[in-house]
Amino acid sequence: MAVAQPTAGAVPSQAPSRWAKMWKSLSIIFESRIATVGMVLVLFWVILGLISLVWTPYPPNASEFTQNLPPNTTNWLGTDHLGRDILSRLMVGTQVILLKTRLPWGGLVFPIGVAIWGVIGSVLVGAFLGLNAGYRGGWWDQVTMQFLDALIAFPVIVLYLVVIAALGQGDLVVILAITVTGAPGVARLVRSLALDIKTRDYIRAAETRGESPWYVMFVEILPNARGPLIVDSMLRVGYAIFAIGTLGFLGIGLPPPDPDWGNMVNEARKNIFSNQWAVVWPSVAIASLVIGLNLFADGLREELTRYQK
Amino acid sequence: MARFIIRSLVSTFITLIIVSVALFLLLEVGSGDITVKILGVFSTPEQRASYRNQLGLDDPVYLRYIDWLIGNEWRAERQVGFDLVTAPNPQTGEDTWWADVDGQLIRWSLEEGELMKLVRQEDGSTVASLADAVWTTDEGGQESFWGVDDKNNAVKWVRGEGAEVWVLTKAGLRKEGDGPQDYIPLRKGLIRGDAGKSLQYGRPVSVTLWPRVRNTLVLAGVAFLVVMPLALIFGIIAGINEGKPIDRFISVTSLGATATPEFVTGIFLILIFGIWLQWLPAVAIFTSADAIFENPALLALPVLTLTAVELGYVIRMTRASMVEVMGSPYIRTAILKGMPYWRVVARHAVRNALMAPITIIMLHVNWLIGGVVVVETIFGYPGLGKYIFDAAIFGDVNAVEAAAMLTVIIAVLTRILGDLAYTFLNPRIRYA
Amino acid sequence: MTRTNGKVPGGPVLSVEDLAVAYKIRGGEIEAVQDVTFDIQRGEAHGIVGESGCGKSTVTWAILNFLGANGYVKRGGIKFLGQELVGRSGEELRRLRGDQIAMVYQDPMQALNPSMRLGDQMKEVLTVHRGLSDKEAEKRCISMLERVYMPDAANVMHRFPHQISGGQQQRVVIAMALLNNPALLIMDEPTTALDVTVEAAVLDLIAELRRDFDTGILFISHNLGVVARVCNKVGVMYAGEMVEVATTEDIYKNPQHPYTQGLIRCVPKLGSDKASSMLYPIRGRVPPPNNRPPGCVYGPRCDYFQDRCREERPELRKLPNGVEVRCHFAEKIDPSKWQPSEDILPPKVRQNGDKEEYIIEVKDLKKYYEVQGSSLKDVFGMSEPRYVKAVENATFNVPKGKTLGIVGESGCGKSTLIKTIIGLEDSTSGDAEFLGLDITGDLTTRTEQLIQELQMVFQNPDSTMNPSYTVGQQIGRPMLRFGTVPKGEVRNEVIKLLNLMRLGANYYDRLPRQLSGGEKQRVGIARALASRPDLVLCDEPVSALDVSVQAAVLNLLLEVQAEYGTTMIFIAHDLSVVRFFSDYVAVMYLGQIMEIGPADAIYALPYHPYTEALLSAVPIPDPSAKQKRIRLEGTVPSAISPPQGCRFNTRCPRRQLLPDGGKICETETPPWQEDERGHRIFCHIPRETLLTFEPVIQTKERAV
Amino acid sequence: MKKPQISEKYMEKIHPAIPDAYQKLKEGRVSRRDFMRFATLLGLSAGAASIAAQCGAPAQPAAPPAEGGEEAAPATEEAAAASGGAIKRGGTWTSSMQLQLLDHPARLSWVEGANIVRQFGEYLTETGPDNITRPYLLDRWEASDDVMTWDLFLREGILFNNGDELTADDVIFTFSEWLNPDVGSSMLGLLSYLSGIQDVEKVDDYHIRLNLQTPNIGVPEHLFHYPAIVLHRNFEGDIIQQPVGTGAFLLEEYAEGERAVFKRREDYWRMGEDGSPLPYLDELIYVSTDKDAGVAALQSGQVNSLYDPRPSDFQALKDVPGLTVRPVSTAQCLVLRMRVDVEPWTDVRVRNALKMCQDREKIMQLAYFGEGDLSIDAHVAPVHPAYCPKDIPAYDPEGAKALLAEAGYPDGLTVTLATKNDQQEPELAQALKELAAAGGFDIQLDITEPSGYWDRWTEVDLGITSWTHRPLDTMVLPLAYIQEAIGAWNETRWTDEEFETLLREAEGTLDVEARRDLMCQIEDIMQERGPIGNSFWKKIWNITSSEFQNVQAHPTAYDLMYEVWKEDA
Repeated sequence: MAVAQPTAGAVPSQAPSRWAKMWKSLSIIFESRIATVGMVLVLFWVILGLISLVWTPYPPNASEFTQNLPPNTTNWLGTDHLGRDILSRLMVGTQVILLKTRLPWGGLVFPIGVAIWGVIGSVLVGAFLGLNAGYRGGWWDQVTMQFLDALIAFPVIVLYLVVIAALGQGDLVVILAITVTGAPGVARLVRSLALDIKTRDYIRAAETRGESPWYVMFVEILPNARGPLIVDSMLRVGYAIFAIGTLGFLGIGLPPPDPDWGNMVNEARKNIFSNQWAVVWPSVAIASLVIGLNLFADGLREELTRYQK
Repeated sequence: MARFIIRSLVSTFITLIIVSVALFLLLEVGSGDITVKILGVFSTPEQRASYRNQLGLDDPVYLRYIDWLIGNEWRAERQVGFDLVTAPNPQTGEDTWWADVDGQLIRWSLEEGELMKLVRQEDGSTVASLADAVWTTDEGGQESFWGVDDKNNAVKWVRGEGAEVWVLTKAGLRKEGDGPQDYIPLRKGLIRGDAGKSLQYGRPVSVTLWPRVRNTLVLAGVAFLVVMPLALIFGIIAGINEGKPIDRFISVTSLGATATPEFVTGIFLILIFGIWLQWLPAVAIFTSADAIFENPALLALPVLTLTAVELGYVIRMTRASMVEVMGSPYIRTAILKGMPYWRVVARHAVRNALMAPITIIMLHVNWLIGGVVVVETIFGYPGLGKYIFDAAIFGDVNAVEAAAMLTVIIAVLTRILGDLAYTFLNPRIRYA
Repeated sequence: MTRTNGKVPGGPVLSVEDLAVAYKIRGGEIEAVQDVTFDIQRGEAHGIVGESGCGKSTVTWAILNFLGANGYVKRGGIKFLGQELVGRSGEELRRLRGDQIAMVYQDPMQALNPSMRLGDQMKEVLTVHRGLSDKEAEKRCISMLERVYMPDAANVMHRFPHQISGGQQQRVVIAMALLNNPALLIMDEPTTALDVTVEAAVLDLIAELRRDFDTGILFISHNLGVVARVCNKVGVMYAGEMVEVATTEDIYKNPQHPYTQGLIRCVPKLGSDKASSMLYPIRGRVPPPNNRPPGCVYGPRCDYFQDRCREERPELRKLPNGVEVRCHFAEKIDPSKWQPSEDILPPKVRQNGDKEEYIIEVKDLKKYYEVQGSSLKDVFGMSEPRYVKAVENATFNVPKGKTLGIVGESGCGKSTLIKTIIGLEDSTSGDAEFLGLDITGDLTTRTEQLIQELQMVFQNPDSTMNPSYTVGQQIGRPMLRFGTVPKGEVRNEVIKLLNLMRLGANYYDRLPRQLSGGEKQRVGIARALASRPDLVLCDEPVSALDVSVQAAVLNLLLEVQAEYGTTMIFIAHDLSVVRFFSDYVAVMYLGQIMEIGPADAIYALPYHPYTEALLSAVPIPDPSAKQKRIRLEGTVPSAISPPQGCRFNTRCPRRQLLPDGGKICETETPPWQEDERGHRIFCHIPRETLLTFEPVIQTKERAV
Repeated sequence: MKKPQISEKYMEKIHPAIPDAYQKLKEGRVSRRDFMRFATLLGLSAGAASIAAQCGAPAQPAAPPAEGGEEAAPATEEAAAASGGAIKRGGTWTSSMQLQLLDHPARLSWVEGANIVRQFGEYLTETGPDNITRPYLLDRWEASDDVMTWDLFLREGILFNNGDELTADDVIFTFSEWLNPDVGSSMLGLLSYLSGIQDVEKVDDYHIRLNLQTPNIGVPEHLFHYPAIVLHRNFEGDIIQQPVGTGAFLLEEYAEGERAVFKRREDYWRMGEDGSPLPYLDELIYVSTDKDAGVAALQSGQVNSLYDPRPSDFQALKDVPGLTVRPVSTAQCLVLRMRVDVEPWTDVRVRNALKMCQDREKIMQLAYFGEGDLSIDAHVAPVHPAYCPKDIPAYDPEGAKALLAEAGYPDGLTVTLATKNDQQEPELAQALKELAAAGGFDIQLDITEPSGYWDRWTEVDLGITSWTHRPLDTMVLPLAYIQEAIGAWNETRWTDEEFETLLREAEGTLDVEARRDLMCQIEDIMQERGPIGNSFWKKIWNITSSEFQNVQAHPTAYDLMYEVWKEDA
């Protein structure tokens, strides 16, 4: 039988390279001005944090300067109530949130920060629960959702407090707390996505191939939930940073000696009468990073929905 | 609709059970040896073990959970053989436990091997006398007696074998002979309002908790009343002007407000209005129990702080919903029916646009409570949030449990309200 | 009930001239519609047909000046009753909308406000535009609802949209549009979302209203048959341009534009089958608005393409016979001399041997679903369980290499039936065997081999492929999973299949979003074939496709069947397609097979009364055909408590033929009446009586 | 002002040692402060002692070892000057202080509670902000020469707020509560020289005699220990239910965790400068907030004072207009303690090397904003009466290095320093870490929650432990540095025979000068071979709105409110 090329389908047959593909998926970010602004904000802090791994203007914990200096040429952002350089502390403060996790054993350090691990945790747990609830439905769904409802009923901060009251402080506890508080939201999202996606014909196709439920959930459904999931994760990292800041402010966040933005605000607020800058900078840091992630997520979401249309 | 509501009630009930189990496991079981917290770090293992027995901590977990949730005098009554009742302590008004023996309220104590009977008088004092022969002999030939001691426990004494126990007096631990062999610390259980004693304040949790709950309800309620209309109005305005400057302005401002943590907003509000300008009270100093009613200005900054954060969130929700609704076919229908714009917005769009946010807003009461914890801490506002925070920091397990349970109940109740509002707004459910 | 609006009669209600609509997008703008010109007279129904993406709807939005924030009328004019609409103020337009110009939409459920009572939604049209009091408005609304044959009209006023059926919703929308007796009624695919019998009733209503109200109607549809039934004039749109405007008669009998001709050749005629007729798809696809070819937009797909077509854009011109057409060579084209080019040539249908070896045998198959009620008892699980009887006693066989078509309206259980067969659901009772193997259980009870033998092709091209994986991965997966092809060979095998689907090897690495609907559907077919199944179940594989693509996919399926001798079960709601494609046909209603037999027997006397009603409802793209008008009353009963006796008895238009007005239909299950060819009818009315009916459709060529 | 005269005879009558001390004062061998302390210790009423001191002292007392004395003096003078002016009555004083459960005053274990009870109850004696103890409800006391018998003479005519007069019965009831193990008062341990209530003898209605089992010089101080409020004889165990006391205010409301409200009492026994009964203020309100909120409230003027401000609070408040900061030196410190039974701290050279790494000035600056008094490496503070002034050791990292090398660690030493993140320990630890690096110590920090540290404070090898203020040197050293205390509070396991002998001697020595001689040796031993480093003594601050006059800063953060008055704003 003669095979004819449909004219409209005549596209250069050169398969795009992996890099080109990656660039293409990244380019979606630059399509949106909002997402670009957001990414720049986030990258700003990531880069600052990376720099701080090898260099900071001054040692972050060393009280080398006069206390409570306003911004000046030596200390660009001023000094805090113990005469420490605020810029250095801010830079290092990025690390625990975004770049490293301190394990309680022998001062071991693990790459990637507490906020991100927490979100990864909630995405893993939430995706697992949400996929099962959404795809399997019935009994699975009832039990899972009931359980998640119970978790959601906890005011988040209260849940943090309970977890921390029970387990004490530490990077891992904060990660656990973020995971526990974030998982129900992710699960609900993934569940609703799974409920939608599972009505698609390609799921029927997989089922009629006799694929196992695990295959259907993780290979067929999950990849198609990634768009909203990535957007949601961005927002969640924002929440997590917000929450870590709040915990730090309450004095039950990430343990010392690394500076913690929330704790910096807490310590500086007592001296706010004489030195507002020391409160302003970490506040701006938290807010800008959270705003950055929000904008990034918003822009990404807009682009993704546009893309789907 | 009935089905919807009943489902939601049943689900709420199950939720509360799960939450209570989780709380109990986390705090009572998960948080390590509570006796260390009570007896202090200088206590010895022997003292802790004795005290664990007195607190009933050696019982299986499920039994402790039941005791904690619904009380245990019914369990103790089977051992003691009399009804167990409470009567107030004439001085403190706190409940004390007694056995009701033919109308007489009685406790026992073992002194020098002799069982003494303490009969409660009208005025609350007790008269001691030697108890009659009450020992019963079990199969092992052991003579024992179950009764109520003077520390609100149902206890088992064994004749001639007074145990050596470490008793926690207000003065600290003291070793006593003549102690009981087994304890059931009597309590009514959480659902009957007995949350145990606060380890921090030493008073029953229920006594210290309620004024705090009232204060928080006032704070959160006022914040809610401020946030809701404003947020819905701004959200709707932004939503119907999608993409226009006013939308950009509202969206950016609300994003900024949402992304700025409560503690930052709060601190600067304190600095500006409380300390620099001195227009408003910087922190919530309750010089009397009804301070918020006598001086409502105390609420101003906490409410403003809560508003700033919550407002942004709800505006964003409402806006998104409004945008979606405004793009829906039935709005197109309404416009193409030639309805004036404001009629379209007011009659066709708003109601549908509020459906989604209202449920989410009600779910968001959790966040509000979370925000309340922070706000109350910043402003020193004596409410539930600060109560939980202080209790958690102190390790006041009983208080954390009760207060956390209460927040969950509040959250769940608002969720039901949200469901009801949704039902009301959505005829698809109302007439299903 | 006629009323004039004090407007000068005579002139066109609507006059669109050289309309061009553009949408601003990032980095430029797109002209979605160019140079559209047509007039609508009072009492005239002017249809616009065309495939999706042709700009039909954009024209309607332009008329209503509802183009969104980024759309605008770039050129041309729209005159309504002689007045220019373009450039009018929002307030002036608002006064016209809903009053002088009304609109009916594709999906009535979406178009009605879910949280407002229907009465309120209707009344406001009167109170706002006419300043009527609430009471008067209510009265008018009720009478208008009665006018559109809405049962229980006064009550409906107090209901919410979700409380009435789709057909009733559309009646409400139509009533609402007519309340102010508009001069122009715009209908955008008003029946597309409706079942065929409901559609027929609504179309009847529209035709009737057009006569009675003397309204000019602009009727948009992709379905040539629907347009033929309603309109007296038709414009054909292609790629944002009006390529032909003519009377309905002319369009169908004497199409002038190659595109119109192509469209008509794509559609199977009701009653034609694969053995006796052929479908000729139009090659290629509609170009996207930002990538239209220079010159004639249809050029790349046209069989008569010449250099001039590339260089010069044809104008819409009036031919001597009054037909307006946008083609340089309209006069020179004789459609009767048309020969298909090789790339669209349909396969020869090979007649598989007459040996009737059944590949699948189903007997008394039942599928019930348990449902939860909404009463208190139900919530606590204390009431008797209730069931949706989705499939009741289905019995049929399919011979190897043949196709069984299943038709029926939505909710008739046809999808459940094939889901049960393929194992997505287990059956409640009955027997089903595939090559002697039991298939009553669901997939978990089946062996790999059995699973591999049964595959499925799905309806929606947009959801048939997983957006996350490439074409190659998705076609290759069944091969890997069932090990039908050694790992190293998979790529080659996939490319072979792609070639069979007339897709090149370069499709291997494409993602679904880079494919058109037809291409996706082909990939879906390739994936179903990848495990080399003996039985392929096709669930409405072409119903979401444009007609030109539909023809190509149908041809492809025929080719596959010819190539592999695959047996197929083919579900569709389009009776023409089923008739064309199938060897055997089953007609289902409310979970029950009503009639089954060889395809030609179903479409000829004797009919089951339901089949008869279905056939009489089919819109036929032939204005000259005479079609019997049988309309079903009421709505489909609930499958939870289907009527006793014959399930069709509540709506059967023929039961009066039986004694006692068909009392027996309510009490006794009908018998199967079977003839020697295996044509079975599930009806109390004797076959002999059924044979005395008139054929439903009579065309010049044949009677159906 | 005419100098009042007091005869030496009168002094002799009180205690034979007083004239001797007075002589020393006149010769300038003791400071006025030391004399006051000594004289009142032996029963001379504070007023009389103060008069005597004014008579006897040369123009300026010999330089007191601590700045605290100097700063305290102007404060009192300022108060005195102000009191000469127009005292205003009325007004409300509000303070931020955390309030916990309060029932039996004798059982108090937290100063906040004592600050509540002190407003409506009183003590037999009073140790003033100047660290001098004077009779209070007592008219005077007399101690026998062997300090085995103490006669307490009660002031007559003092009324409880329920109208009853204060008599020996009330005092004896109070003693019986202290000595009853069931009550669980910390007084029981303090009064270890009384075997039971039988040792408390009522001589007449206003005369109580204490028959000590062992000699003790600290009785007057002990009677001002914060749980030692004098109770009414009918007291039943809950002071909130039964707020009966002799004090100048009446308890209106007490809610733990919330607030306490007091109103002035009309018939209080002490008279103000204007001749009417004290107090001057109408109302006291304590609001239970945490410190951070308290700071903000003080900054904004919502409260007038803040209980025991932390150094960071002091930093935040010191420049706020409208607030007066009154610092006071204390014997609170953060002890760098080394366990001498664990390597490498068994080697005195290693211990001394680490001590040499203390740049005390810098540590005090970093950990305490310089708001303290530099210390030697001994647990004896300049505010202690018998403190023997010594030079502050210099920072000597090179010396430390050499010493380490000598001890067998030429390449330095890695050690783990444990402490809690409570007061200023983390800052101190951080500062020490950096300073000691130059001396060859690589210090790893192990900082935990307070409870985490208190779980193991006696067990860690190297740690920083916070020690509270005790008015007498002889009250703290036996707690932590003798053989007997091993297993209890001897966290370092350090014992030294010579040290212990000297300490025992000091405990039985009344004469301050003699005790100072002993202390000189004790301090030397601790510096030379002791187990602790100690960089500075903390100061604390009383921070109160400036319109309040006559405010006294007390080293244990007691709120003494009776004579405070408020200027018109």
